[in-house]
Parts: sequence; structure tokens; C-alpha cells
Amino acid sequence: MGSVQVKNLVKKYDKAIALKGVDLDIKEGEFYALLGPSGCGKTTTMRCIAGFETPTSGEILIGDKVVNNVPANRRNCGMVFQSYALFPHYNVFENVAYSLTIRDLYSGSLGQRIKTFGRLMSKRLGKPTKEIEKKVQDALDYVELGHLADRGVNELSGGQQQRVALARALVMEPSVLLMDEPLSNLDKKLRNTMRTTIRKIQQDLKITTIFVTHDQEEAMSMADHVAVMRDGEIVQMATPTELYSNPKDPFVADFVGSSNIYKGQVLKKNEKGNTVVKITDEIVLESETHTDKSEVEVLVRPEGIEIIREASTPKTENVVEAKVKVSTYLGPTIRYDIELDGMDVMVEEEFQPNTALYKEGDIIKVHLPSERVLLI
Amino acid sequence: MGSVQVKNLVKKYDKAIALKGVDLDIKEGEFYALLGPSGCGKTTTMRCIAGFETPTSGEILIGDKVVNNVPANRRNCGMVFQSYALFPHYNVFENVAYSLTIRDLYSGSLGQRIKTFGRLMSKRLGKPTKEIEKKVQDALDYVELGHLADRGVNELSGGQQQRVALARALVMEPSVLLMDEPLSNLDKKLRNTMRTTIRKIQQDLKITTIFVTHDQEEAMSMADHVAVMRDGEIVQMATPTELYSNPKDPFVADFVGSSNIYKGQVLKKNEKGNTVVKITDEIVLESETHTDKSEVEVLVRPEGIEIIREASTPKTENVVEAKVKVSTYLGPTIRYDIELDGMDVMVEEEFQPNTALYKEGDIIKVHLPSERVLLI
Amino acid sequence: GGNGDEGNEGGGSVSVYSPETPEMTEELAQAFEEETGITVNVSYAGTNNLVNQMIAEMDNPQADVWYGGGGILPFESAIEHGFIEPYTPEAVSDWDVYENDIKVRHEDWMWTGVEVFVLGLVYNTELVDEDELPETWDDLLDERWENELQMPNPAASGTATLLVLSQLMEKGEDEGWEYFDQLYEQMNAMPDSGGAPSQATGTGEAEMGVGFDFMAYQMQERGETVDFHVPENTPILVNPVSLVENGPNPENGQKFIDFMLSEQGQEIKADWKHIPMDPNVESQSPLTLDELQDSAMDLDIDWVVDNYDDVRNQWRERYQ
Amino acid sequence: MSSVNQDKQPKKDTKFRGWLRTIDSLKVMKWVVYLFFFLFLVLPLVSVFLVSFTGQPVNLLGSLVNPDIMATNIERLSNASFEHYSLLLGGTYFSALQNSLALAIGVSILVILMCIPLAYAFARTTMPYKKTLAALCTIPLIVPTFISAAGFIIMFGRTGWVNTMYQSLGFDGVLIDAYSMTSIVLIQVFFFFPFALWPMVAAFKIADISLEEASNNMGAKNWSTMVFITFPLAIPGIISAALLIFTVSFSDFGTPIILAPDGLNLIVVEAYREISGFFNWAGASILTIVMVAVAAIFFWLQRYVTKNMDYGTLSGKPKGTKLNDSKIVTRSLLVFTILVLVLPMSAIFSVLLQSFATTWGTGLLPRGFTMDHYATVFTRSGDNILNSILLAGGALIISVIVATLVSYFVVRENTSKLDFMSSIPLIVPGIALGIAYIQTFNTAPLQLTGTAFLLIVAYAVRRMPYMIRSTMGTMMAIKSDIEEAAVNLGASKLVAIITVVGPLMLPGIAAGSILVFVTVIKETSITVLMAPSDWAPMSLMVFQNLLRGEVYTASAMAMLIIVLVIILQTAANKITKNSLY
Ligand SMILES: Nc1ncnc2c1ncn2[C@@H]1O[C@H](COP(=O)(O)OP(=O)(O)OP(=O)(O)O)[C@@H](O)[C@H]1O
Ligand SMILES: Nc1ncnc2c1ncn2[C@@H]1O[C@H](COP(=O)(O)OP(=O)(O)OP(=O)(O)O)[C@@H](O)[C@H]1O
Ligand SMILES: [Mg+2]
Ligand SMILES: [Mg+2]
Repeated sequence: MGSVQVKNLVKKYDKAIALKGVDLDIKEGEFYALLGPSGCGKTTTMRCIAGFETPTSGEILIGDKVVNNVPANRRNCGMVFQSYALFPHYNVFENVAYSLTIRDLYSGSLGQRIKTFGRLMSKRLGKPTKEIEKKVQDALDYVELGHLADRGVNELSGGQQQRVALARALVMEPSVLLMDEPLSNLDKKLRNTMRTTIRKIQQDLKITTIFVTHDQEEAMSMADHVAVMRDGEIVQMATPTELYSNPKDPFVADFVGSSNIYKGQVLKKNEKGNTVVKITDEIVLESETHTDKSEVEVLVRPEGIEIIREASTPKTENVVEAKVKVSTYLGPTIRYDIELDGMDVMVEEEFQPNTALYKEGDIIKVHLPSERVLLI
Repeated sequence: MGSVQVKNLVKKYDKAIALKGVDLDIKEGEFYALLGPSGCGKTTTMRCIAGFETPTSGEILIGDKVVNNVPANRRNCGMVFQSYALFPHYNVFENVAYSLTIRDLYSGSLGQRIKTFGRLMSKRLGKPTKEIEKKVQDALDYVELGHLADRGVNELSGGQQQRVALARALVMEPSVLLMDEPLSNLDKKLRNTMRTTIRKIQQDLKITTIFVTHDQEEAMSMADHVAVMRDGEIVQMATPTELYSNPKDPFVADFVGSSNIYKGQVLKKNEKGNTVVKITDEIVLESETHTDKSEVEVLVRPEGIEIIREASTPKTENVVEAKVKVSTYLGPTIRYDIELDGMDVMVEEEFQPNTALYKEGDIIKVHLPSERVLLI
Repeated sequence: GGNGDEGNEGGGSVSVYSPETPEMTEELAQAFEEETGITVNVSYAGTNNLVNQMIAEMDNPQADVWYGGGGILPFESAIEHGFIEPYTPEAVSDWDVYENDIKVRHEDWMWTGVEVFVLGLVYNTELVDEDELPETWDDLLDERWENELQMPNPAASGTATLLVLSQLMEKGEDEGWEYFDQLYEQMNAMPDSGGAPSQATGTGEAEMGVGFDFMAYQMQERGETVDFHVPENTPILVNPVSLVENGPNPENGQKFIDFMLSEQGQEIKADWKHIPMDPNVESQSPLTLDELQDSAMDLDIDWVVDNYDDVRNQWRERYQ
Repeated sequence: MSSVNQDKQPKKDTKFRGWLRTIDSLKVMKWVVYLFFFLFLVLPLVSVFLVSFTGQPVNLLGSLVNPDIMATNIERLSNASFEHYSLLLGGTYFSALQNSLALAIGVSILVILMCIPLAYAFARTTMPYKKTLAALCTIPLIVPTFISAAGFIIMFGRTGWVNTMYQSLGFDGVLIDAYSMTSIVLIQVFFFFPFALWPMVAAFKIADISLEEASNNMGAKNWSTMVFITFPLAIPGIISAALLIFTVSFSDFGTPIILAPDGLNLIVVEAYREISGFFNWAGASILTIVMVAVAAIFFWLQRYVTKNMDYGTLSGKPKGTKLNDSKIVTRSLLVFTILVLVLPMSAIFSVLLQSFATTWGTGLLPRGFTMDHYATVFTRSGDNILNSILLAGGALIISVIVATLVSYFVVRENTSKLDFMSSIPLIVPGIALGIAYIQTFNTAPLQLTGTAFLLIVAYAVRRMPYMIRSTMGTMMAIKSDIEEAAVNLGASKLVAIITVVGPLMLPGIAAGSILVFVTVIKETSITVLMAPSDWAPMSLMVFQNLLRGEVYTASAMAMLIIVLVIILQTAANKITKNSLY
């Protein structure tokens, strides 16, 4: 019942077309990440699925049922809003308990319903049931906010607010869970924990999940499938590995990981079966990718480029000299912006405490292994 | 004039103590990153500096002047709000032009002021000056929003709004720039561009900058100095490299990069001058770190652990057998959660298209190079 | 309200709409109840409200009897609207239309007068000496009264329209309007409500105001320093009662009207300083019908009714 | 909550159920609201319209069931003519319209200018004595127009105490001519300002503080932030309030009639005269239609201006509020507030004096003092107090529910029809509305005339616009994401409105409640026509006392109303925890 299908979804605003025909096909229990640059229509897609925007055209199916005309509160889509959308007049506990309380409001005897209603109006009018209390406390503990249950939501930090929003969506155990950048304001540690939590709940309850993120690592690590969007369209849908190693076009390649992309001319196939591509007169590379085109985009990921130090065994094929322009320290890795026959190239190397760092102006040798050179 | 000093800053709320005595000393033109878990007091610190919160106690100096009693509008601190705080009744252009127009309002002849006043009331009452037009357009171009100048801010996506907020703060060329997670809602690509932009402007104008982020990579790559906060206190202030390689305590170590941290007992110094530490009976490691303690925290970063494949030269010291529990694909890297004599350890390895991935249950050999084993 | 409560032990109930002093109507009602056992429900409100209410209720009338309205004008307009019906009370069936030059009943008995009202001047005794009092309406133009007078606005009040009509009839159109051109200048305010000038006189806002006799006398009784003065040749009118058409209790209504005209009813009115119609009942007011005989203007009520709207519109055109 | 029951019933009769399922509870409420307005507003107004042709009552509902009534109505209609419309051609009505417009626009502008600092003071500063001042600032509302004008005359009349003092200081003539347009303007400004004040307080209250911080941060001084950020964001609320004042002033006849300056010529006074003095229903209806048309134009203007101001500043990233505690600001606002209160308070003080006076003639002070009037009031009208509270309470409940829904539909679903429709009663003179009610509900099938229920409904309809004006401003400030979240969490739209939108609108509802409750308590024009004798409220007693010339008793009663309202308001504030100030 929790599969989600979106067919040719179009959404026009007065001044802009946000979606130009989006197709998604998400099986029950799958975890889908929606990835794409700012303004590409991720939020709009989600809002259409949740029922807050009326599509200009196109169909949305949840569990084989067209839901275009089903009101939002009957879709059972939990949603974590990009803007949090916390209820300012409720405290943390009440915010999270809301969906459960509402559920109580729609069931049970009249007396109970009146009690529930009172509770919704003011916490002074009644205590939550044991069951709600427990579920909410669990959800809050999941997001590490158990100790702030009684705090007003305007007395929280940004990240705390975001976690309340997350707990609020998780607690209702929806059949479809929509999350719009639910972790954007959290630090890496917490984010890792949250990822695991979300993933665990998702797996336990088999909730079909769509997750918008601007962080490709997040998308890659959490999702069964990733859909990459651009300009109101889905560009590629694939598993994370496939996406990374077989991007459909330079945009995707670039988007799922920083890349060096250049135009190249296919020269021939050499004896090893590798394709030989000419990028500049000086730079001619071999690649294991098979291609029929004569003009290709050549893609080398920064971490695919090896810097050859004295100690290394010399390699002949695909070794080029380059000049270091900038070196940036990134913690676990170092990034060098180098110049390679007039072209700007990014190289990333693991940081080893006792290896000397190159400085601006140093001349280095780099190796572009043929298996890391992708032709698109 | 743009240095910022914070002395023993304390901020109490009704229900919580947000800051317990924060000290910061930021030289003019420095780029400082404030790093710390959600709710640790980053935003509060910023708001105190900008003048929106009255500190419970403590002093704030901007350029040698105590500003505790200087109103916010005289501090010339540009601020990018965590909640964006865009003016909904102005369009993108007007939002960005606001600070410049206000400046005009306070200077110039009466006639000009009246004109400026009109312009602030409604765009129909007057055109911005050439100068403002240019500066704003430049700022918008910087954040890649030049084409949306006339859009209402309610018609932007989350990331676009964030960029407007950024442009709005940059355009005023403040003497201190405070940025509260200005990039949290942007995708990695855009974030990289923005980082470069911010950094460039900061360098060009020599603006003292405090940058809150939850992303240690961002902090590391952009900042001259990083201050790590926890629970309303500064734990360590240092340059990025120092922070990474010489964390003051396990919290910092863990926070600036994911880490494997274990308790260990110092046994002796061996012939190479390395310290020998016992973690479990089975696992005894050498480390190049010098220490006088007998009980230490042993820290090995996931990317500091090497997986030994058949082809590799056998290394004897610090080589252990382990069992793979989970493997996670992260794009450029693969993460293995392995079990090592009952301890959970994270290992990260660069992704190579033609290397086989280990699966759950595989038994592997890992090497923990002595120079990557830190003792704290 | 005022819907007749059915099922009272006596003879049912009757619903009376009246703008007259509620204590007085209450007294009338009680006396009537004692006499007949019929419950009386009195609804008290301003004349205009009651009339409007009766018009609105025409499809399902709630009132049986309507008593009072500052003279006959509202009753004349009620005939046009058609919500009152004729009734000839037994006791006064011998009345002519005009008695002593005063029109005391409608030609077809649509209404019957129960008491007499005199249009005159209410003055503040602290501000006006008795010997200064104007003999005639023309004397009001004396500069002694410049900005010291108030009269109701003829564009709104029947009382004032009556004055305008009487003067126009007396003097002819041209001269009449000339008179009002000057009188208008003498006023310091022209409130819409007929009773307001009397009130203003009481507080000293005006030295003298145009009003009916009972207004002054009732104020006097409350301790205000006012008195009433009757200039020569002034309009004198009756205050009528009528039966409402298709009222819920028509028979009880008729009984109530009979009672109002009975000696007992007339005495109660006299006690409240109204000038009674019945010559056998002694008036408690300083004014009596006999004395008034000389001051009474020969008022052609039909002319008044015919020219009512016209004069009012002319007033509006001239002075607004 | 219809969905609740449906879900529980066994699944049969699928077609019908399927249809039922497409209805959500909000839609049902929408129909209920429409039905309410149709019955209690449109129908009476249509009859007003028809009356403009017939000059006689038209009973639409009765015609449906009773052939006799149908026949009379048809006959009346067949005599219909445009004759009465020729009224409009006369110059006096045109100039009356001009005068009314000038007065109402002038008063609105003055009131808004006066209220901006006041509203800011109450909503956003720590001005000292705020609670007391807030209570004082509602009092002018409570005073029936007749009484306030009378109080004004006691002060500024030719023998009024202010003028007496003025003359004793050696000046000639009077300080202000009590019987002039100037004093009408003064009374309207100083007694009507709370109509605008409270909705504006609500509008300021709901603003997003971080926007102001951002402005300060970018170098704007406090006043610039006020002018360019705080103020523009409150504009929807301010315009809404201005419209309210416009209509209140435009349709106020109490003040002009009591003060009665020379050549007074206002359209509402004309309408009142037509109907009250001369029972010219047709004329009054036509003037009413003209007034409604004028109001329509202004409503359209309001909507046009605020069309794109759906700012939604109250977002789902909640922020605390902060009050301005700058000494200079709070002190000067305090002085300003006190200055504003001087005139109405002195007028009320005069009424208070009058209520203790034996009589009050030409002297500076009353001739003597007595408690008699209060004794009279208490012996005569113990029940009336309770009646007033019950009637006003009933009207309040209806208007809270309907107004919340209407604001919601108007802001979220852009149903401006409803907005306009529900605001018409502001303009229709009370007496016209009352008459329309009587003729509409006088017979079967809905014979309600003379019941307390109809009176309550009439009060609610007549005063609801105040509630709607003030809730609308707040509604516009609530970002839709919050409500979407509620729906997303399973609440039907209706439940989302009740549990989330409603509480967030509390400042607006509180502001509106004050206006509704107080104005119902003092309402006279409908009361006089429609109050059943066993439900007579205090306002009716005041009016009747005035009618009888018993001004002293009327004053005592008015003071009693004031005290009562203050007590109730204090209690309400305790309960709602001062959501307004
Ligand atoms: N109300 C609106 N009116 C006009 N255009 C809009 C409106 N809302 C969104 N848009 C536009 O539609 C496009 C898609 O917006 P959407 O919010 O879906 O982007 P997004 O992918 O979520 O971006 P982000 O990652 O920045 O949040 C954007 O270009 C935006 O400017
Ligand atoms: N108005 C308030 N009342 C009470 N406590 C508050 C208030 N505002 C913030 N806090 C608390 O103060 C602490 C610090 O908040 P702050 O906003 O500075 O955190 P932060 O470091 O910016 O976190 P994040 O990364 O989540 O934005 C938090 O624990 C928060 O709950
Ligand atoms: Mg988005
Ligand atoms: Mg923060």
C-alpha cells in the first residue's frame, strides 16, 4: 500500500515552472533520495506528493490509488518540512504528540474524544495517555532531545528545532515518509546518528521514504535509489553505486561527486582494449570505458588522480606533469588545485601526518589510472 | 578596528544556561569558524556579538571598544541569520539593497534623503542609485541569483532564500561578518562555489568573519582558526591542521572527523621511540605520539586504517585480523564497520572501481600505522 | 416582543405598543387588568421604532393596540401604510371629527384622540424672565433670542414639521419661508429628536426650546428649572390610540381602547399631567382645554398631511 | 469531524459513501457558514433591496410557504417603481454622500495616525502601566454613542464645565463649539479609536522579531526599522483597521444627531431620518444600498491594496518575542497614551458626575449629588445585567466561530465574496438591518421574531465584522506551512484550524472579542426593535431612559455598563493569559 508513483508531474507558478514533467516509481519500503541543485524542484515534488500543491498536470499514485483528489490529511504521508513548520503554541512534547493525539481524536468513545480535544486545546486540560507518552518519549530520545520535552519550541536552537520536526514525523509511523532536508542544520556526528536512526526506523517499519538532501554523501549512504533532478526534471534514477560509477551525463557525474570534466576526442583503441582520448595536444589519456562516440566528455574524479612521489614505482601510461596552484586542508583529505597544460584540475589525496604537503608553485607528477578515467 | 574579543560571556535563559563563559579572541581580518554540536550555544554567541541578546555577564569588544551597550545597528556586524530573516514585503533586489539604502538615508542632502525614504517605502517611489544597483547586482551575481532580482522572496526555494540572505549581508561590507550556517541548505556543488566566494570576499575586504557551521569539512577548509564549542563553552581553539592532528580531547577529536576512540594502557616505549599501548589483551598498538600518562585515549581515524589485501607488502607491527559487519558506499569512499576483538571500528577506504568490495562476514587484515595512532 | 401570551385565566391577553411614559402605561395596564382580568403586555420604545416594527410585522402582526406618538402625524402615515384598522369606541361614538376646533378623531375612526398636546416653548427659568417671554411665534425673531433657541430638525422630527407647516399655512409660502430663514439663524442647534431641545433647555444649553407641554411639566417634576409657555396661535393636537389591523387579540384590543377613553382611564392620564379629553375629568396640568381655546390655531389637518413630505423636502433643500 | 463517523460505520452503500468521502469537514463548515450568511444576511439584505422598490415590507421566506403572504408580496411587488430612486437625483443626497465620505476618510486617517504609536506601545514595548492603560483604552468603546456625545456636551457645551473654566480664565466665547463638525470629528476620533487600536495591536503582536533584528543589523536605527520593516509588515492589519474605522464613522448617526450642527447633512443621518422620522422605507433602502455600494468600493480597494501582502511572518521556525524597553521610547509613548485618553476620560468623568447629580443646570457643577439614580437602576434592572451578559456572550461565541472560519476561507482560499458579504452589516444602519430581520423572520417557516435567538444572531451578524477585521490581519501573518504540518500529521483541515490556526490567531480573536462583546453590550438600534421584553438588556434600558429624558438614570446605567465590561475584561484576560497585551 505504500508504493509511490508520480507520472509526468507538472507544476507551474505565476512566474516560474517548478516541475516540467517528473516521473518517479518508488516501490513499497524503498528509500529514495532526491538530489539536485537548489531550486530544481525537490520541495515542490514533495509538496505535490504530500498534497499541499495541486499539480498543474500529471498523476500521483500512492499504493496504486490515484491520490490527486485525496486531501492531505488522508494520505498518511509523514513530512519533515524544510522550514520545520513547528507549532509555536505547543511545547516540544505536544508538537511530537500531535499526530497521535489527533488519531485519538478520531477514534474512541465520545467522552474520550472530548478529553482528547481538551488536551489539544491546552495541556492544562488533560494528560496524554500512557501510550502516547511512551511513544513520544521514545521518538524524542531517538533524536536526543528527551530532556527538552517541556521546552517551548521557540526556546530551541535551530538544530534542536529540526530534530523536533523529525521526531514529529517519525512518531506517526506513516506509510510514506517525506523528508525535506531534515538534517541540514545538524552537525556531522549528530547527522550520522540521525541517519542511522532514520534508516533503522525506515527498515523496521518498511516505510516508503523520499528524502531530499543537498548532500550527496547523505544520499549515497542512506538511499536504495537516488533520483537526480535538474530544472524540474529527473535526470537519472539509479542505485548509488551505479550513479557514481555510471553517471548518465556530466551534470550527474559532477553532482554526485566533485569531478574534473573535459572535452576529448577519441583517437583509437589501443592493444589493451583501452580507448585513447586526446584532450590537449600534450594530454592524451587511456580509459577502460568503451565508447562509440568520437567526441566525449572525459571525467576524472579528484580522488581518482594519484600524485606520484619519489618512492612510488614509476608508471608510464597516463602520467603528466602539473603545477600546484592552491592546496586546501579538508581534514581527512587534502585538496590540490593544479594546473595541467593550461587546464584546471582538482586532486584529492588522503592526509598522512608525515607526508610533506605541496605548496603553491610546486611541480608535481600525477597519474590518471585508466580505470578511473570515465568517458561519457 | 574589526577585531572581536569576547570575555567570559555568560547567557542565561529562563530554562537553560546557553553560554557558560565563552572566550574568543579574533584578530582583525581573521576567518573564524565556530563548530559544535547542535544546541551548544553557537547561535547565542553570535547573537550576543551582533547585539541581539544582552549577555547575562561578560564583555564583548569590537575593535578594542566594549560594545555591550552599543545598539545593534551601530555595531556594523553583517549577519546571515540561521532563519534567513528576509523581508517578505521587499523583493530580492530590495532585500539586498536594504543596508545600502539605509546608509543613504542617513547621509546626503535633505532632498536625497526624502527620495531615499520614498524608495524604502515603495519601489514605485523611486529608482535606486546607479551605485546601489551595481553593488546589489554584483552581490546577486556572486550568489548566482542575478536573474531572480525581481522575484518576491516568498517565491524562492529554500536554498535560494539562503543565498539572498548571504548576498544581503555581504553587500554591506561590514567590519565584522557573522554567518550562522549560511550554507546549510545548499547542495555540495553550490556550497563549494559559495565557500570560495565568501572566502574571496573576506580576503579582499579583510572582513573579520565568524562562521557557524555544523560541517567540519567546511570549517576546516575555510577558516584560519576553528573554535570548537560544547555545552556553552569553548573547548579548543586552533588552526584546522592542529585541530585535526592534535585534538585536545576525545570530544574534539571525534567532532572534527569521525574517529575510533578506545581506552588504552601505556605499557612502555619501544626501541623505535614509539609508545606501546594495550587496548585489549589481543590488541597492542604502537604510536608515535609521546605521552606521560599511563591511561590514555587511543584514537585512530577511519581513513588512517589500511586494509591489507593479498598484493600488499606484509607489515608486521600493528596488523590485526577483523570481521566485516557492514559496508557502506559513500561515493568517493567505502566505509566498513568491522569488529576487532569485540570492539567496533570504522574503516574508510578509497573507492577503486576495480577493487572487490568486502561483504558482511568477510575476514580481513587491517594495519594501523603507528603514525596514525594518536594518544590523547 | 409583545406576542400575546395565550391561555391566561381571565380573558386572555392584549398587546399594547406605546412610546408614552412606561410608568403611566403600566398603571393603565394594571387598572385594566383589575377591571377585566385580561393580561396586558406593554412594549415600550420610541414612536418611530414602534411604527417601523409594526410595518415590518404587517404579514403577521404582533400588536393589538397602538397608543401615542407625539400627536396624530404618525397615525396619519400609518393609514397610508395600512397597518391600523377603524374602530369606533362605544363611549365616544358621538364625537364629531372636530371638537373645539381640534381634530379629535379620524373621519373613519382610524384613530381616536385620548388626550391633548400643545406645541409651545420650554424655557429655562434661571435664564429667562417671565416678562421676556415671546407673545407670538414671530417674537422669536427678536435678537434677544439670537443663538439661544433650539428646535427639532424638521428634516427628522414630526414635532418640528408641525411647526413649519403651521406657520406656512398661516403666512403663506413666501412669507412663511422668509420667517424660517430668520428663525433658522436664531437656533444654536437643531437636534433630530423631538425631546432634545427641551433637554437642552434644562441643562442651559439653550434658553428656550420648541416642544410639547408634557415634556416641560415632566421635567419640572424631576426638579429641573424649566417651565412651559404657550405663544398665541399655536398648533394643538390630540394624541390618539388605534387598533392594529389583524392583531392577535382584536376583541381585547377594543376593550383596552374603551378603557382608555373611560373616566377611569382619563383620570390616570390626568394624573400624569396629560390634558384629558373627557371634560368631566379634571386636568392636573397647569393648562386646561378651556384656557387653550384662545391660543389654538385653526389647523387644517388634511392640508398638513398632504403637504408633509413636500415641506420637509423643501426644508432640506433650503437649509442643508 | 464528519470523517470520524464515516470511518467507523460499516462499509455499505458505497456510492453514497464514496460521495461522502469527497467531503471533508472543512467543506461542511464552509457550507454551514454560507448557509448562515444566506439566511441571516443575504435574505434580509435582499428584502432591503426589494423594499427600495416597494416601500413596503417583503417577506421572502413567508412567501415560500404561505400563499396569502405570497399574494400580498406579489401585489406589493407589482406596485414596485423606481420612483424612489429619483431621491438620488436631488442635490442634498449627493452632498450628504460627499460630506459622509469626507468625514469618514478624515476620521480614519486621524485614528490610524493616532493608533500607530499606541498599538506599537501595547504590542511591542514595556510601557509602564500597560494593563491599566489598556483597560482605559477600551472604555471609550463601551460608552454608548449617545452618552459619549452627551458627555462631550457637558464639557464643551455653552454652559459646559470646560467652557465655563475657559471663560473664567478670561477668554471669550467657547473653546470648541460643541455643535459643529469639528466636535463630531473629535468625538469619533477619541471614542472610536479602540476599534482600530486592538486589531492593530494584534497585527504588531504577531510580527517576526528576527526581521527587525536583521534590519538593525544592517545599520537601520530603531525608527527606520519601525518605519520600513515593522510598519509595512503590519500594513494588512492597519488597512483592515482603517476600513473598520471608516465604516464605523461612515455609519455612525448617534454622534451627529446628538450634536446636530447647523446644516448637518450626512448620508447615514438622512437614511435614519427617512426611516425613523418618516417611515420612508424605500428612501432608507435606497440610501442603504448607496452606502453598501460605497462600502463595496472601499472593500475592493482594501483587497486590491493588500492582495500581495500575504507575508506569512509567523513561520514554523518559531522565535521568541522581545519587547522594546528603551526608556525614551516607553516614556514618550506613556505620555502620548495619556494625552489620547484625556478627552474620552474627561467626557466619561462628566457622565459619571451626571450619574450622581440631582440635576445639572447651567452651573459648573451639578446642583446636588444623590445615589438615587443608581438605586433606581439596581431596583429596576437587575435582570437586565444578566440578560446583557448572556446575549453578548451568545453573540460572541457565534462570531468567534464564524469569523475564524471566514478569515481562514478568505486568506487561504481567497474567497473574497465572503469577506465582503460578512462586512456589509458594518455599513447597513442598525435600524434597517433590524427591520429586515423582523420582516424576514416574522412568519413561518422560520418564525424567530421576538426570540432571544434571533436577537443573538442579529447581534452576531451586526458585530461580526469587527471580529473578522481583526482576525483577518492575524490570519494573514500565519504562514501556511504550520497548518500544512498539522494536516500532514493527520488532522483534517477543520481540526487543524481548531487546534493550530485558532490558537495562533488568539491575539486577533482576543482583540475582536473585546470589540464584539463591548459593542453588543451597548448596541441599541437592533435591540430596541427586536429585544423580547423578558430578554431586555441594559442598553435598552439606557436608551429608554434617554428617550424619557431621564438622562441621569441613563448615565448611571452607562457607568454600570462600563464597570461591568471592565470586570469581565479583566476576568477574560486572566483566562486567556493576556494574549493581547
Ligand atoms: N510560490 C512560488 N512562486 C513562484 N515560483 C516558485 C514558488 N515556489 C517555488 N518557486 C520556484 O520553483 C522552483 C522550485 O522550487 P523548490 O522549492 O521546489 O526547489 P528545491 O529543489 O526545493 O530547492 P532548495 O534545495 O533550494 O530548497 C524554484 O526555482 C523556485 O524559485
Ligand atoms: N529563548 C530560549 N530560551 C531557553 N533556552 C534557549 C533559548 N534559545 C536557545 N536556548 C537554548 O540555548 C542553547 C543554545 O542555543 P543556540 O541556539 O545558541 O544553539 P546552536 O549552537 O546555535 O545550535 P544549532 O546548531 O542547533 O543551531 C540550546 O540548548 C537551546 O535550547
Ligand atoms: Mg527545497
Ligand atoms: Mg544555531
